[in-house]
Order: sequence, then C-alpha cells, then structure tokens
Amino acid sequence: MTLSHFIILSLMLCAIGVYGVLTRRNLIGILLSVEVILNGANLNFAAFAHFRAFDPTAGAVFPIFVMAVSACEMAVALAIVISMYRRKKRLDVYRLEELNG
Amino acid sequence: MTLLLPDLLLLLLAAIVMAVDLIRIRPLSTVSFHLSWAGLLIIFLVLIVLPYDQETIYLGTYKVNGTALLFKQVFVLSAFCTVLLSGSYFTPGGNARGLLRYRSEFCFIILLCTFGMFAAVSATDLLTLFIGMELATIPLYILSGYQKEDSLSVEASTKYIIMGSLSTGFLLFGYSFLYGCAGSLSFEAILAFAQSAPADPLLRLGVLFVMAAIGFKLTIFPFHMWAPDVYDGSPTPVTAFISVSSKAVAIAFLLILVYGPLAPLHKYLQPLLLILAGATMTVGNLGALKQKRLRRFMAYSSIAQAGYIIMAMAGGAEAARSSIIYYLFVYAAANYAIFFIISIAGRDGNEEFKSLQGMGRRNPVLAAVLMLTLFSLGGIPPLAGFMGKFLLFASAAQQGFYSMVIFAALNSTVSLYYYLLLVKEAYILQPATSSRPLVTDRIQRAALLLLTSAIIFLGLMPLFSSNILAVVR
Amino acid sequence: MAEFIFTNSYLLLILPLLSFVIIVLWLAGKYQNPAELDKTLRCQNQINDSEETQKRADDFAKGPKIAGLAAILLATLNALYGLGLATAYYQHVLAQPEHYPNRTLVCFDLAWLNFSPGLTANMGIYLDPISVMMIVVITMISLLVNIYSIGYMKDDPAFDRFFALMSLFTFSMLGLVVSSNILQMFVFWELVGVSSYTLIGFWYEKPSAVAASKKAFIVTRFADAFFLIGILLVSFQAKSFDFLTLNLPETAALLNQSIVLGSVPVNLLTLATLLIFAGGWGKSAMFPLHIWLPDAMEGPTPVSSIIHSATMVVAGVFLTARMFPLFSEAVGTLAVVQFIGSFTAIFAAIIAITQRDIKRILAFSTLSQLGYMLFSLGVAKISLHGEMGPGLNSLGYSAAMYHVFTHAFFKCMLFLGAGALIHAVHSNDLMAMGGLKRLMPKTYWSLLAACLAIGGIFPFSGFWSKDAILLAALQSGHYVTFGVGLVTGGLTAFYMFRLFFLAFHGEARSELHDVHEDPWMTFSIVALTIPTLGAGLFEHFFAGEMVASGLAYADHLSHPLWLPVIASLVGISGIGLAWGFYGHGRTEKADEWRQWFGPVYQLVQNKFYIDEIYLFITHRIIFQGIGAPVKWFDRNIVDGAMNLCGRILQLGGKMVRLAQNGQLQFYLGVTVLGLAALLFLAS
Amino acid sequence: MNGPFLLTLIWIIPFVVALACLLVPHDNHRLMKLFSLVGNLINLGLVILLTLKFINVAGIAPAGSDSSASIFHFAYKTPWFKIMNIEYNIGVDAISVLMMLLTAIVIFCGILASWEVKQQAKEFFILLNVLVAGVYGVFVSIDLFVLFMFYEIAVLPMYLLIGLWGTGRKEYAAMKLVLMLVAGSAFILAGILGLYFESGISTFDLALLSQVRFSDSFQYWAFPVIFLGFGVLGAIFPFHTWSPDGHASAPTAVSMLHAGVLMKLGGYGCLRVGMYLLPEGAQVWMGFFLVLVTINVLYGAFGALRQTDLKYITAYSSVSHCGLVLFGFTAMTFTGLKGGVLQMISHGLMTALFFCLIGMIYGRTHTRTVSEMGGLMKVMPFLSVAFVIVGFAGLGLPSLSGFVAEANIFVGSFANTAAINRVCTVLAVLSIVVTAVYVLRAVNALVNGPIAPKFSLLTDATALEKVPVSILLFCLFGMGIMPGWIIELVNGAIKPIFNNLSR
Repeated sequence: MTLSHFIILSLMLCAIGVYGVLTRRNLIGILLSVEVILNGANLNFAAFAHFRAFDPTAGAVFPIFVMAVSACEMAVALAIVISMYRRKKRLDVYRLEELNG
Repeated sequence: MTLLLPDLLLLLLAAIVMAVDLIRIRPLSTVSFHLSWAGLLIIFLVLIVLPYDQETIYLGTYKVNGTALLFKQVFVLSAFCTVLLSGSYFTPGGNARGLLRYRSEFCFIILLCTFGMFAAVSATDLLTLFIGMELATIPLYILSGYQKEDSLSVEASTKYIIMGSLSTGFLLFGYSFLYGCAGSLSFEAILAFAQSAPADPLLRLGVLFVMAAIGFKLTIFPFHMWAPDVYDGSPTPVTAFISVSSKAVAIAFLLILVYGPLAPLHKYLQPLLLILAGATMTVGNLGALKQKRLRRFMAYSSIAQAGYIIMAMAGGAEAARSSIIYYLFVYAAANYAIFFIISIAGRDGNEEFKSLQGMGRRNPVLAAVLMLTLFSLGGIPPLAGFMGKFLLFASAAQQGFYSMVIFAALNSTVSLYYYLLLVKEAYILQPATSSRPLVTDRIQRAALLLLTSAIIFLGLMPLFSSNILAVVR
Repeated sequence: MAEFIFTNSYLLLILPLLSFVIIVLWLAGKYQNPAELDKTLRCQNQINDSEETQKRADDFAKGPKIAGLAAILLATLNALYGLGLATAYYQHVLAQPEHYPNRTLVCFDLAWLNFSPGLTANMGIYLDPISVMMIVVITMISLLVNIYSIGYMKDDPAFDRFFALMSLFTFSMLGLVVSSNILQMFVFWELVGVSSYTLIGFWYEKPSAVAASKKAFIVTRFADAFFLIGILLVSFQAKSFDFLTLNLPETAALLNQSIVLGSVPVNLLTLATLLIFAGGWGKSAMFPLHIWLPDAMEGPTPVSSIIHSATMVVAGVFLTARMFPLFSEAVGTLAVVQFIGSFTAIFAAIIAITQRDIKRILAFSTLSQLGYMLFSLGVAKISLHGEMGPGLNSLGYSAAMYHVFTHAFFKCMLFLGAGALIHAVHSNDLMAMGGLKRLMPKTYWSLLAACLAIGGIFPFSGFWSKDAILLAALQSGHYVTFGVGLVTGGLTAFYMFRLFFLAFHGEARSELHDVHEDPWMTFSIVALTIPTLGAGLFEHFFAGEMVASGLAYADHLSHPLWLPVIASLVGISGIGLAWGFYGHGRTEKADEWRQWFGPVYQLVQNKFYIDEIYLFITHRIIFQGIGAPVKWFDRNIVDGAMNLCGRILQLGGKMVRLAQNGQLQFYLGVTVLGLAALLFLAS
Repeated sequence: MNGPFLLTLIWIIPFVVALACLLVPHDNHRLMKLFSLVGNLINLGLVILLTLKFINVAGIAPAGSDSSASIFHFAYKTPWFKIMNIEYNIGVDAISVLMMLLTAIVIFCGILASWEVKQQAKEFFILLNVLVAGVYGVFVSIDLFVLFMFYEIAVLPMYLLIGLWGTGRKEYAAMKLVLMLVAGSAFILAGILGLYFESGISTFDLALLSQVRFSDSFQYWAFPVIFLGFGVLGAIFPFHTWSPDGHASAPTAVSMLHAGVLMKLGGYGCLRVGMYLLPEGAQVWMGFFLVLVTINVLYGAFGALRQTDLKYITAYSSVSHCGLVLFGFTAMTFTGLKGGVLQMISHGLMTALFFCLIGMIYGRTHTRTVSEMGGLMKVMPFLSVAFVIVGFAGLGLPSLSGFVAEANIFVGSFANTAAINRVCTVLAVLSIVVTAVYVLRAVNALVNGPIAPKFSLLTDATALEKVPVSILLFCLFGMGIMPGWIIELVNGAIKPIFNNLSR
C-alpha cells in the first residue's frame, strides 16, 4: 500500500463522483455523487498526511473540517432541493430549464 | 488587536442583527435594515482609519495587512450597497416580482457572508482559506434561493449549489495535492516547496485543480456556465452581491495564491491566465450581445469584466494587485449603480431592456447616471472605469503582452456596443405604451449619488489610486 | 514718373479687383434679401396682379446702372495705367538694353507661399515684351467689352453681377500675364478658369449654360492637373519657381536627363515641358481638349468675346511663350506643339465651314487661329531641312506673339459684332439672319474689316501676322506645316465670308423687330476697327522686340516676295468661293453641294463626334465604369466587411446563448471538460 | 494671464458651460444656447489671445532651435496619478495652437448653426460642449495618457449626438462611428502602453519620449499600430466607412465639428504620436501607408462621384481630403508634413462650412438629394454663392485655403524621390480633376439650373445664419490669400518632427 495506491483510489472516487454528477437524473443522486468527490479529497488528505507530510496533524484535521463544511452544504442543498421539489413536484434535473439563453 | 477591529465589529454586528430579529416586534420592521447599513458604514470608517502599512499575524493563521484591508473595504462597501439595494425589495409594492421577507435574516446572512470573505483574505494557510471561502459561499446559495415562491429563484439556487459543490470538490482535490507536495497547509511551506521544485507535477496538478475551482467563482470560461442562470434567477440584490462580493473574494483568493505561495509558478501560469482571460472576455462579450433581460445581461458583462481582471494577473505582483484592487472598487461602484437603476426601472418585475425605454425623458437624471455608469463599465474616460481598465491593461503590457492588450481593448469595444445598446434604450427608443415616471426613494437617490460620484471621481482623483499603490507596495 | 509707374504696378491688378469687390459689396447690400422682398410682393398681390409684381420685381432687379459705370470707370483707369506702363517700359527698359539684359523688369516680388527653406513661391509683377503687350491688349479689350456690355446686358436682371465677374476675369488674366513665377501663374491660371466658369454659366438658370460652364472648367482642370505635375517636376529640379531661373540654360541642362518610366526611357526635359504644355493645351483648347470652347458660347456674347480674344484661350500660347527658352531645348515638345497647333488649325477650320451657329463658327475660327499661334511657336525650332541650318528662328516666336496681338482685336470685334447681330435677331442661327447690312451699317462695315483681317487680306492686321507665321514656317523648313497654314488661310477666308454673306447680304430669313444699333455696342465695335486696320504697322516692332531673349538665333533670311502674294491669293479665292456659294445671302448652291458630300458633311457638322466620344468616356467609363463600381465596392465590400465583423460577433452571441441551454448537467459537463482541457493544456 | 493657465482655461470652459447647461431648467432653450454661445465666444477670444501670445513667444525663441529644449511652449506639468507617473502635462506648439483656433472657430459657428435645435436642447448642448472640451484637451495635452483620455472624451458624445438628433439611419451610423473609432483607439492604447514601457523611462511625457530612441523591433510593430489607430479617425482606407454614414446622419453642428475638427485628431495623433516618437518605424512603414492613403484620395473622390445625397458627397470628399492630410505626412518631407498640417486646417474650415451650408439648405428644402434641387441661386443667393465658393475651396482653387495646403502637399510629396512616392503623387494630383467633377456636379445641380416651383418661396439665410457662414468664408479666404503667418508658425512646429524623422 503506497501513496500512489491511495491517490489512484481517491482519483477513482473523484471520477466516480463526476460520473454520477453527470449522469444521475435525480438531484439527490447528484448531491450524493458530489459527496463521493469530497470524500475522495478527504482520502487524499489522509494519505498525504500519512505518507509525506511533516505536519500530519493538518492533514488529519482538514478532512474533519471538510466533513463539517460539507454537512452544512448538504443541509443547505437539501433545503433548496426540497423547496425546488415544492415548486416543480419532481426532482428531475431536466426540469431545471426555465433559465437559459 | 486594532487590525482585527473590523472583523470583530462585523461579527458583533451580525450578532446584533440576529438578536434584533429574535426580538422583533413587527414583521415588516426595518430596524435590522437600518442597523445593518449603519453598522457597515461604521465598519467601513474604521477600515479607513486603520494603519495600512502594518502586517500582523494573529494566532499564526490570521494575517491582516494593507492589501487585506483594501479587500475588506470592497467587501464592506459591497455589503453596504446590497443592504441598501435590498431595501425596496422588502418594501411592499417595491417590486412586482414578489416581496422578499425576513429582512433581518437577509441582512444577517449578508453580514456573515462578508465575514467569510474577511477570513478568506486574511488566511495564511489553506485551511483558513477554505473555511473562509466556504463561509463566503454557502450563504450565497441560500440567498440566491431567497425568493422561495419564485421558481426561477429556486432553480437558480439549485444550479448554483450543485455546481458550487462540484467546484468545492475540485478545490479540495487541489488543496490536497498542494498539501501533499508541501507537507503542510501553510502558505510559507508551499512557497518554499514551489521555489525548490516549481516543476513538480503534483504541485501543478494541484494548482490546476485550484484554478478550475476558483474559475467557477470568478466565472472564468469554461467554468462560468452557472453565472447567467443564477444571476438571472436570483433576487436582484443577491445578484448584485454575487456579482461583486463573490467575484471580489475569488479574485482576492487568486491574488493571494498566485502572488503568494505560487509566485514561483507565475511564469508557468502566465500563458494559462492569458488564454483564460481572452476566452472569458470574449465569451462574456459575445453572450451579452443578444440579451434582452437586464440581470442576465449583467451576468455576461461581469463575465467579461472577470476576463479583463485576470488578464492583469499576467503582470507583476505590484501592478496586478494595485490595478485589480482599484478596478474592483470601480467595478463595484458601476455594478451597484446599474443594479440600483435596474431596481428602479424594473419595478414592474420584468427587469428587461424594455424597462429602460424612454428613461431620457421619464427621468433624465437617472438616465444620465445610467449612461455614465455604462460608459464607466465600457472604459470610457474620464470615468473611473477607464482608469481601471487602463491600469489592468498596463499590468499585462508591462510584461510585454501587447497583442493581448489589443485583443482586450477590442473586446472592450465590443462591450461598448452592448453598453451603448442600453444607452440607446434609455435615450433613443421610446416605450410603446405610455409609462409611469420613474420614482426613486431617498435611499436610492443617496446611493446613486454616492456611486456616481465614485464613478466620476475615482477616475479623476489621484489620491485614491496612489494610496492603493502605496499600500500594495 | 516711370519709377512711380513701376513701383505701383500692382495697381494694375488692384483696379479690376477693386471693381469686383465694390460691385460685389454693393450687390450684397442691394440684394439684402431679394427672396424676402419677392415674397412680400407676392403676398401683397394675391389677386392675380402679376403684371404689377413683375414690374416691381424687374425694377428691383434692374436698378440703376451704377455697377456698369463704375466698372467702366475703373477699366478706363486700368487701361490708361496699362498704356502708361507700356510707355514707361518702352522708354526705360527697351531703350536701355544695357541696364536690362533680358529686357525683363520684375517690379516687385513678395514672398507668398513658403514651401521649404529653399523653395518659396512669390507674388510679383514681371514685365517683359510679351507681358507688356498682353497688358495692353487685355486692358484695352476689357475696357471696350465693358462698354459694349452696357448696351448688350442692359435688359438683363443680373447686370451688376456681370460687371463684377468681368472685372474678376480681367484681374485673373492680368495676374496671369504678369506672373513672375510659374506657381503664381498657376494660381491665376486657375482663377481664370473659375472666372470663365462663372461667366460661361452666367445664365445659371439655363441648363445648357450650366453644362457648358462645367465642361469648360473640368476640361481645363484636367489639363491643369498635368500642368501642376509639370510644375512639380520642374520646380523640384530647378529648386525654384521663378521664370528667371527656370528659363536659364542651366535649368534645361539640369532637366536634360534620361529617366526610365516603367520600361520606357524618357527625357525628363521633354516630359516636364510636355506636362507644362498640357496646361496650355487645355486652356488654349487644342485638339482633343477643344470640346469646351464651342460650348462656352452659352455665356453672354461679351464673355465669349473676351475669352476668345484677350483672355483664357491665349493663356496657353502665352505660357508656351513664357517658358520658351526651356521649351526651345526640348525638341520633342516643340514638335508636339507644332503638330497639335497645325492639326487643330485645319481641323477647326473644316468644322467651322459646316456650322450654322454664328458664335460656334467664331469659336472654331478661334481654335484655328490658336493653332496658328502655337505652330508658329513650334516652328521657331528650325527643322533639319531648314535653309538656315539647325537653331532657333526668332520669327516663329515673334510672329506668334504678333498674331496674338492682332487676333485679339479682330476676334474681339467679330464677337462683339456677332453679339450685335444676335441682339438684333434674337437668335444665334445664321440661317435666321440675312439682310442686316441695311439695318446695321456700322456693324456691317466694321465686321467687313474684321473678316478681311482674319482672312489675311492686305493690308489688314491679320495679313501681317499670318504672313509672318507662314514665313517663319517656311524659313524653318517645316513645309508640311507651312502647307497646312496656307490651306487653313483659304478655309478661314471661306468660312468667315460665308458667315458674313449669310448674315448681312440677301433678304432677311426671319422676322425682325425693332432692329437698331445700340450706341454703347456700336462704339466698341467701331473703336476696334482702328487696331484691326492699323496693327500692321507694328510688324517691325514685333519682329525686332518680341523675341525671347537670351537665346541664340539664326540670322534672318530674305523674305520671299511670292509668299504674301500666294497667301493673299489663297485668301481671296476663299472669299470668292464664299461669294460663289453664298453671295447675296443665297444658300441653294451650298445645299446642293452638301447633298453631294453627304455623310462626310454629317461627320464634320457633328464635329467628328468628338463630344460623343467624350460623353462615352466620362459617363460610360468614368461614371459607370469607375464611379459606380467604387460606390458599390465601398457599400458592399468595405462597408460589408465591417458589417460582417458585426454579423460574426452577433452570430457568436447567438452561439453562446445556444450553449447556455439551461441544462444543469450540460453545465457540469462543460466544467469537467474545462478542467480536463486545463490539465491537457498545461501538460 | 500666463500661458499654462490660459491653456487649462480653454479646455475647462466648455466643461463649465456643460455644467451650467446642466443647471438650466429643461425648457429654457434660449438660456442654454446663450450659455454655449457666450462660453464659446469667450473661448474663441482666449484662443485668439493664445495665438497672439504664441506668435510672440515663438518669434522670440523659435521652437526646436536647440534640440534639448522642449518643442512645446507654455508647458506646465504637475503629477496627477503617481501610479503610472501620469502627469497633467500641457503645452502647445504651433500645430496645436492652430488646431485650437480652428476648433474655436468651427464650434462657434456650429453653435450658431444649431440655433434651431428644439428637441432635448439641454442634452444636446451639454454633449456638444463636452465634445468640444475633449477636442481642446487633446490639443493642449503633452502627456500621452491625458491626450488619449481627451481623445476618447471627444469621441463618445458622438453616439448620442448622432443617435438622438440625427437623421436617416442614425442609430446604425452612430453605432458604427463610435465602435470603429473606439476600436481604433484600442490600437492606440496598446501603442501608448508600449511607448511607456519600452522607453525605459516610464513616462507618458511626449517631450521626453521624443528624445528616446526606441528599439527597432518595437518601432516596427508599434508604428503601424499607432498610425492605424489614429488613422481610423483620419478615415484611412479601408477604415473610413464610419465617415460617410456618420456624417450623413449627424446633425449640422455635429457634422461640422466632427468633419471639421474631430477627424483632424486622427491626423494630429498620427503626426504627434506616431511619426514624432517612432521615426524609424515610420521610415519602414511609410510605403505601405502611402499606398493606403493614395487609395483614400482617389477612392474618396471616385466614391463621391456617384453619390446623390449632398452629405454623402461631402463625406466622401472628406475621405479624399483627409487622405491628403495623411498623404502629406507619408511624404516624409518637410514640405509634405507642413502640407498635411495645413490641409488639416484648410479642410477643417472648408468642410465645416460645407456641412453648415448643407444644414441650412436642408432646413429649407427638406431634401438633400441633389437631383431634386436646382436653381437655389435664385432664392438664396447668399447661401448659394457661399456654397459655390466652398466648392471651389474643395477643389483647391488658389486664393482659397485648399490650394495652399494642396500645393504644399504635392510639392512636398514630389520632393520625396522614391519612385512610389512619385507615382502616388501623380495619381493624387490627378484626383483633383475628379474632385472638380463631383464638386461641380453638386454645385451645378444645387444652385444652378431652373428652380423647382416648390422651392420658389424659400428664403435666403437669416442674419443669424449669415454670421457663421461669413466667418468661415473669411477664414477660407484669409488662409488662401495670406497664408504666410500660418506657414511661418507651422514651419516652426514641423522642424523638430522632421528632425526626428530624418535622424
């Protein structure tokens, strides 16, 4: 298990997340995919903290902050999505089409 | 602790506003509104009198220096204008699109967001920077969906948050690579690493991820796609706030990184920045050509402006910093002036080009202000926008990128075309139906007076720009 | 006294200018607002009281004849001054050749236009035999024409304007002949053009007059452009505009070099002199630039008279004479001058035979006579076949000047007389005249003298000058030219007497009302018989003094006695032929002959269709062939390119809007692609 | 009054007038016109005073006699923006003084000619005065930044002036005009920044920059950029298309000012910035520009040939004549440069009068199509005679200003012995024939011929209208007959530029 394994894993997570973001029709699904990307980044931090950093605490603390922040973000996102659901009665991303041009 | 005073005052103000909301007596109370703008004004005054030639680092992570203070001025002024601008949207009958509610919360969120920006420009490490940026960004998601009843607003908000989250993901990846290279989150360590190994692929990978992420906030092509929709859908004061504050903090972020820890990579970044700048201003200008809705139009216009701004980053640290900060003030003044006019002319809720028709006769003063503002955005002397753009271009020219300067100036000619289209709407075209006179309230008049004089005098008075130069030196 | 006259010689120019200015100012005062007045008049007379209105308007328009009298007064002063100047010049300059080696006196020379430190154009007065001669001719003729015009123009509403413009015309021509340098000459040259433009188009409501004035101006302007290039060329080489410098042999030597234009080697001197001569070509209306002159008859007759005698058309001859020392070095140029002169002489004479418009006949006769003058200058260079060997023949030069002198008077009179006829019958058409001898005896006898003079009959003035010209041609060995001159003399006599018989003899061919001889007009006509009869006295003076100085001339040879005899015989036979055809005002025999000639006659009567060729060139080629395509090109290509830029940008705008399709996942895709592109770009 | 103060006053007064108009109630047109008129009359007086002072000073200390001395008189500088060493730096040489004189005359006449403006008079006069202030500003400034700033100030008001008060396709024309000019200034901007950074002394001061020997590689790209940039305003081919549409659509006073003065800013800039500062670049590029401007000269003339609208005819003739300005410059000889400057003045006067008269005639006949008019001499002798005279000035008749300029241009251009110069000179000289054709066509169609019945009740110029026409006529004749003092002045100003060019 070397650093590169972890980096590849995190990049794969990122790629999976991106794939999800681009293909999921459901807004919640897209949000979940975003979370996957964020966690990929977290994994990266941890891996770097373990393998390379002379300041490993930072690498350990950062993911915690990220989790907190992303939790906030998700909370807001869910609120918005719910309000969206109220307007459109669907969570289909295709329904977001009124604004264009 | 003096240098921290504005940050603390801002937090205090936010707390007070929130508290007022908790004990508010009537639903339409304007106490928090007045409290907010007055408080922001005081903070601004405090910011002005602070010493600009010092640099203090608090707790090893929170740095305050002249550049940061200047950025804080921009943020405070922007928040101040947004609060004033929001006034009429919270007043019944102020705008036909729909009444905004929960004024104190609105103000609170604005203040909090502004604090996040404060934190971002004071950062000395990636963590503070990240927290500050997120604090500055997440409230904006909420604000853009503030008009819950309006499906456009909600749609805008949804698009914004999803794209924003993706960019946060990229940002974090970027950070993680930077951390991985330098082994530390502090800028000093990253700088040291960048100096020793500027060609490290991991470092570059990180930088590119960060660039992409910040490109989102700065509406750089091709990361700008959210901007027109979000600008168009959000309530007007929020659009104004996003167009100025959010852009300003992104620029601050970029300045901090590019001329801070990533300075050794500047040569490597230069062509990249120029390409992005050229593409961004072109796309922004082209997009604005065929618009009919004012807020969407402003979105494209601000995309183009972002292009000019990052072009300046091809220049040296001093020139870039001073010209960009100066331009931010100018840009903020002009943008807010336009949004004020939009709020006045767009009372019918449409906020389209048509709303401006016949303004030359309906309200000549307002029309004149509009014209001055647009000319300033178009970079016409002797208005501030000209001086600002001149300095931006000079910054790029200093490094010998003359063809880029020509390209940008030609782009600015294209932008003049659509600004003149607005002038044409206001002066030359007459409304099909007879329309009401354009009424303004006291706050709007005062704000417009301030902004217009800023637009005129920032370009003529050397004091201000010279000060900026002195500060960033 | 002479000193005074010389130092104040600018008065010569000031007087006519003053006359112009005074009349214009007076006119401006009078016409404070004629339309306003007209309107009030018309408002007052709403009820069809048009006669009264007309009368009042006419009264207003006519007014007193102060302008004419003022003009005459000043013209008289000017003529006196001119005479005084001539006398002073004769006594002080010509009589003292040791003081004035070139017989040239530059009275004053003020810097006017400074081009570069070494090159300045002056305004000066340059007196030498030919300019003094011209001064006398111009001032005298101007005076007489002014007097004549009082009678001729008395019913014209624009009486005052006429005199103002005449004064301007005189001013310009005087300025031209006294020019001390070639640029000054060009200045006045152009002023002459403009004054003639205003005078030819004097009746500006008449479309044909307007068209003629435009044509005159543009054709001469066309020639002037080459003149200007010639000036540039010469002045660049000589570093001066002054005639004194230009006419130095050094200048000619400087210019005498070969340059290669394209792939053709050209002698610079020939080129430059040809270009300068081009100016004279246009002004003197030599073929093929002659087309403006017959049309210029649209102006009032006194104008034609002054244009054809003293001003404008002789400018070309004068220019050639003025630059003669330079021209004399350029063999090719003089050959061109000679060829064009002789060709125009006979060409115009042939056309003149067939014309019916009395003024046009005179116009073509002027062309023909100008041809004489120019080929006379041309033959001043002795041909290789000449009996005197190579060199210059001073007689060619002096004869040309002499012919300018004599021609001025008799041609002026012919026109004035024609004017009187036109005035009497209210038509230009020769076929409408006839039998005027009885009604206008003074005019008849005067014109007879003029016709004899132009026909070259002894002892009238034309005989002497033409004789000198023919002699010069003969002496210099240009036998073809000589032959042409001789034949043209016969033709001249023929068409002039055709005119004369048709106008005066026989029976009136149209109804005539109230024909009388206006005293003002008759005075001038009769006065002009004096020089017509007496100019022959000056032959020796001209031959002796009117010589471009500073040149080496061949010695004079004997004057063969058979020459005047032959010339006279040719002239008389021309007259006889005319009598045969048109005696007693008959036209039947001529008609028969015309039938016989058929298409050739048509060709000639239509002036060889030169006008039509010009129309084709200007309208089809320049207007439609260049102007219209340029307009199209400008609107569609150049402007179109600018609009295309706009279109492309607009299209770009549409594309950007199209990309902004509102689909979130498309946006996200673009963002991700953007990141990928960024990574790709940076690697 | 000392020189620098006078200079400042001259450009400030129009601004003050504009501000004064701002305060006048909306419907008090009379007062606004009066303000503008008096303000510009005062300015005219001041400019004349300046000219006299200048003649005085220049007589004592001829400019450029010593190479280190500044070529500008009444120079004054004070730091303005420290940030890029931008200075408020003013001063004049003979060219600017004469151009200011021209401006003062033209605008004074222009205001008289626009006495009839009724619609939104307030905005009209404000914009007009701002425009004028910009023009003056360009001529007084030595600092390139300030010069550029004023340059843009002078361009922008055109949009509304044409778009609001114009005729025909006014919006399109106004937009095209402004965009093309601003696009031109994009090039100027790059050029100016290049001068600043490449000079090594970080200054915008023209006088200082003129002492710098810029590297050849810089000059090679910077010269065409600057020359073309300014050339757009000088209507250089193929960037002239804003001119016909713009001039045809603009209201009288604006056409006068724009064709009369504003187009000269282009030539002024080409000379002052392009050729003065970048002589080596000029040497290299001149052949190319010579061909372009020769095309201009011929093309404008031929273009005018087939036009039917009076204003289009005049506009194309402006293209041709402004081409002659640059033609004189591209000759690169002393006389040619001088001729170019003289042509700027001459054309300014002439074209101003042209547009002034067209405006007055149009105000009466309500048509500008030449074929519909005719015989106006009968009802408006004053205007018609003036029209004929200005037509003659256009075709370079001696005794009118045009000849003085054209003679200098042609002599100067011919003095350059390069084959291409010679050929172009010949072509340009031949263009005067075409000029004669279109001028006479217009004149004849307009004032001569039988009068149409519908025009027979028209009136001649009023006393008020006669004033500007007379002033301009006087100037045309004055310059044509007594060009000595102007030439003397211009000689002094050309010398340092020429010295730079031939170093």
